Amino acid sequence: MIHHDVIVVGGGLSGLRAAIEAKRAGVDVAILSQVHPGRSHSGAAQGGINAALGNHPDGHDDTWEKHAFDTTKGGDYLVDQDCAIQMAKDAPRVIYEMDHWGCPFSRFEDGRIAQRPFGGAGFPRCCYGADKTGHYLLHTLVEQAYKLQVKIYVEQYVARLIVHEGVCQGVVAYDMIHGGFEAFTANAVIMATGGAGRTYSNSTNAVISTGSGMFMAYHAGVPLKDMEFVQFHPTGLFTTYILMTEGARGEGGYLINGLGERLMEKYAPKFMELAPRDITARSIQTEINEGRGIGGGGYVYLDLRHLGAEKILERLPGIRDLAIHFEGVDPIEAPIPVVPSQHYWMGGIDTNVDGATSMPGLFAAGECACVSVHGANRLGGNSLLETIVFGRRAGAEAARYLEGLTEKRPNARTAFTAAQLMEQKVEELGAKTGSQDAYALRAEMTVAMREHFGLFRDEPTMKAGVEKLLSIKERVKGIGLRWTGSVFNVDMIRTVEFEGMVDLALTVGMGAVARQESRGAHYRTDYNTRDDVNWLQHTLAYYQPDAAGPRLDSKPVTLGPFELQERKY
Amino acid sequence: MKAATVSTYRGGMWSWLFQRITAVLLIVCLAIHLIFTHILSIGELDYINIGDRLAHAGLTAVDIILLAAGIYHALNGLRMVLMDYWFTSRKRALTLTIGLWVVGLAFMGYGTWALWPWIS
Amino acid sequence: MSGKPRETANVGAGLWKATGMWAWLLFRISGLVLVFYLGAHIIIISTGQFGADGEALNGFMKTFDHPVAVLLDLALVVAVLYHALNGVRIILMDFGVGVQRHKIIFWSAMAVVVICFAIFAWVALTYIVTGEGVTS
Amino acid sequence: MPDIKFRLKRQDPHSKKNPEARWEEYTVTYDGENLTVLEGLFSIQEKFDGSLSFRYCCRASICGSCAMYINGAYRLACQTNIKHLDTDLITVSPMPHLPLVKDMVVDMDAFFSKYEYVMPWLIRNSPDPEKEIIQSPKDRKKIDMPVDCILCGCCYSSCPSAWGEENYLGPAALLKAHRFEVDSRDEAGKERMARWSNERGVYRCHTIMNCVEACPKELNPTEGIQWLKKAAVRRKLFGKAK
Repeated sequence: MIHHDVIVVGGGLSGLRAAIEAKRAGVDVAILSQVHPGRSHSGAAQGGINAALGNHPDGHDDTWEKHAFDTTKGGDYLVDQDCAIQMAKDAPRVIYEMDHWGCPFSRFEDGRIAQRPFGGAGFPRCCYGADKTGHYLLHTLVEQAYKLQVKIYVEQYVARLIVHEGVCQGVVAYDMIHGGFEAFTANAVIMATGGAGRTYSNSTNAVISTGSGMFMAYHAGVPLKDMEFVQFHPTGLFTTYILMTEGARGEGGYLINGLGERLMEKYAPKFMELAPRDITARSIQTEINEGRGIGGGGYVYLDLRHLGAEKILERLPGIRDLAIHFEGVDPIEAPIPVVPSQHYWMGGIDTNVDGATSMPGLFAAGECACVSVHGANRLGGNSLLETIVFGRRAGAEAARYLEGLTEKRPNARTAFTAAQLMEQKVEELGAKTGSQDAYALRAEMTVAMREHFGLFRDEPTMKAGVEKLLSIKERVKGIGLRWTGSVFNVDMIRTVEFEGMVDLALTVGMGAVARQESRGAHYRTDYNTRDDVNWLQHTLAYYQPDAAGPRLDSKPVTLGPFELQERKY
Repeated sequence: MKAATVSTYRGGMWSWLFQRITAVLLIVCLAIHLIFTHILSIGELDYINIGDRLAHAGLTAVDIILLAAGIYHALNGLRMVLMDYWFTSRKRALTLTIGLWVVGLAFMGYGTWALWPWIS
Repeated sequence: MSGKPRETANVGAGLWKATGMWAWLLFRISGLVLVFYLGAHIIIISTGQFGADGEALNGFMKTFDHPVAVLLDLALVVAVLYHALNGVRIILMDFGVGVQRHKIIFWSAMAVVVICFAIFAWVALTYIVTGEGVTS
Repeated sequence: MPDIKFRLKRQDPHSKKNPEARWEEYTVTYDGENLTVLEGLFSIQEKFDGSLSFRYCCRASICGSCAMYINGAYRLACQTNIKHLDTDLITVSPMPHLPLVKDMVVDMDAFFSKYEYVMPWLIRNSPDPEKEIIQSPKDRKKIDMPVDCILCGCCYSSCPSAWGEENYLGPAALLKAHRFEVDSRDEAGKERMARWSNERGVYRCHTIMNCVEACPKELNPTEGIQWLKKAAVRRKLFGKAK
């Protein structure tokens, strides 16, 4: 049994930022990560990070109010406006801080941080480092974590929370290198495990983005918020769904349909390719569905050729590499075939503006949390910002929480039992012969999610989807392990995480069926308008151990200075 | 994590730099040495012949430089090789360095002694 | 570096094609050979100090005129030339020249090795065939 | 539907029954167009052998998890499309010269200790400005190459000087040192230099260039190391900071 004051689960941007903040507050903090922090999925972010710095020649009038407004409007007013304002206010400060820590942002001629236009934003306010912003930010934070000597447990798969009398007191983790489960006790746990993109078969996310933090908290009784809002990125590579950054369009790339037209002319004449992601993705999908894909096929082109080799090599070298490696297309010479792909999880663990959840001792930040700054649709460049702003706030809040704590000794017996329970569970899984094929089921689920809860939704399709998910959940009981070895058991991890992913899928499915309106990323062909009278509210999903699906509840949206209006771009 | 376990070395720039400087000296001097002994007087190498050449102050200087630079370059190079395979820890490397300096100085003294009768 | 034009998407040349590694391996071997030669050279020349008027040294020198010895000498010349010119390449890289194009520089250096060796070989072979030096 | 044969080097040192290294072959069917080595490994793990272990994460060649030795070269499994290998026999083994954990998983602890040892973070003595630290595009260009390093470990595994844990900090760690020393915002004095300017650091680099061959991101660690060597001379002999 290992004890730390604060344990951060996940070593991505938000986890690292939270750990750094807690460490700077003088708290004993440790990071548990399934991969080395430098390998986290945050590193795959490309385009940039929003902050109203006003460095761009066209952006001198930019302010945090405008940033908050764009965020709120982009999120189709499901945004808690106080949180969005807090994020926009904090943004410049955290960006400057990253710069002081050595983040290699690209620069304007005058030596200031470069900014580019991004989707749904009234000003060019997206700070970037070529097209590898996530990678640069991530490595900068890893370096700071090393500098501050934050204790990092690498390759620990966290499998469950330790909850004692309703208070979170640590986690149980599987040590992938040495084998075996270990209880890590703590007075505060910060979840920063990222999204659940892998519940979809057409995801841009990393293979480890399974939403493990979400389902751990969910199983422990913490509600998940707004799970039906799943973002589809307009441009993933056609065959592999690997992300082609919005920055490519921010730099001036075109979306071309099968007729050779810039397809966004019809859907967002003012913002063109830089409309918010939900609108752009639906536009592309509409073109494809109506037979105007390239050659009538299932994709459209992202055309960068007119930008010229120099600009592509300077601003979008990573995009070019990915297109060459994974699609065999050099964007300097040919357009890139792209298709909308699952990209981001607007929903997540319900937290307040400081990352605190309804469970004492449990905090969450980043994509696995839902502070509700993204509402129904996230704007490009806000996710990196969210991780850093709310990672920082969660770290500070956890340190504050520790100060106010009277009883600082986690219950050893509960922790021990939790670890034992996990061992038992794996033993049971291993003992089963496995009447069901876990991987076939997984494939079935991801395809069902894609087909039934994609860009366009309607009642019959979704209900059929929920039926499928329920049947999968039933069959999950029959899966077993193929290998029971102790060291680096990929099979065990993938099986355990799959069980949780099914529950997450159900929260998406049932939440989507319930919400009878179209808002942001949740677009229903049978209720194709926004219904502010009945549905301007967050969905909360509670885990029910003895029922298949979640119990749904609602929570009002915090409104603020920005008046509700129709979204037009 | 455990950077503390990475053992520390100090210095190395000078030996690296001198290896380069002696290399340049060797290339120049060795070219002269080889041309005079193996192209201009191939088949005529004997005690008298060597003495004739060493009577020129310039060629004497070349040979003395060759001796010094050669020994430094050779032994430092040998040290580099050995440090990769056996003398890996800092302690062993230090022993090796001292040992090679003793060997090198001995050879330098011996070599100068051997050339001395021709020169004088 | 991603801006570099690329023929295929197949990154990774494979170590068996790693010119630099073979160059370095030969560099080490030739270096070791030369270290031993230097020791031997000093000792042989020092025999000039033994016996009257360098009898011992002259005895050695006679054996070195044997064709086989001359051929061995040529091998030594190869080692010296290789070590010298690869060394030039390495020093150039220390100055930052050719870190990107080290292979081209390596093969150019090898061309110089071949030319210099040809001169030595021509002199030596003439000596072996005619039994005396070309210059005398 | 062409078949592709995977030849994998398997070893589980912890196994009581069979701790020895062995080669195992699997046949994977694919559509003839798109199959990366990583996807191949996944399908083997899913369909044939649940005990296969390998690292994976982003599958878009940015995280550096899946560096392996594939068909005689260091490659990222996710980045290697089988059709570019021009063969239907794919031989995969873990990165050589590193301690093995299991199958394709190697122990990277030493690698990261050495990375930490060179103090890979920005060191500043002057107080931070209110806004960003001004850096000209020209100065930014100097760190273009080293900041793209994904710490996959290919260079470290390929470098003959680093074969042997005690020997050498390795190309990746030194490239990191270079990345900060060359950064115009960095104000480190001797403290970082003492870590790399020694015979476990830059002077152990014999410009073998294997790291350049191995790097899946086509970086040039040697360039960085050579820059450091020159910087050391500049600082010691001429007292210049950069």
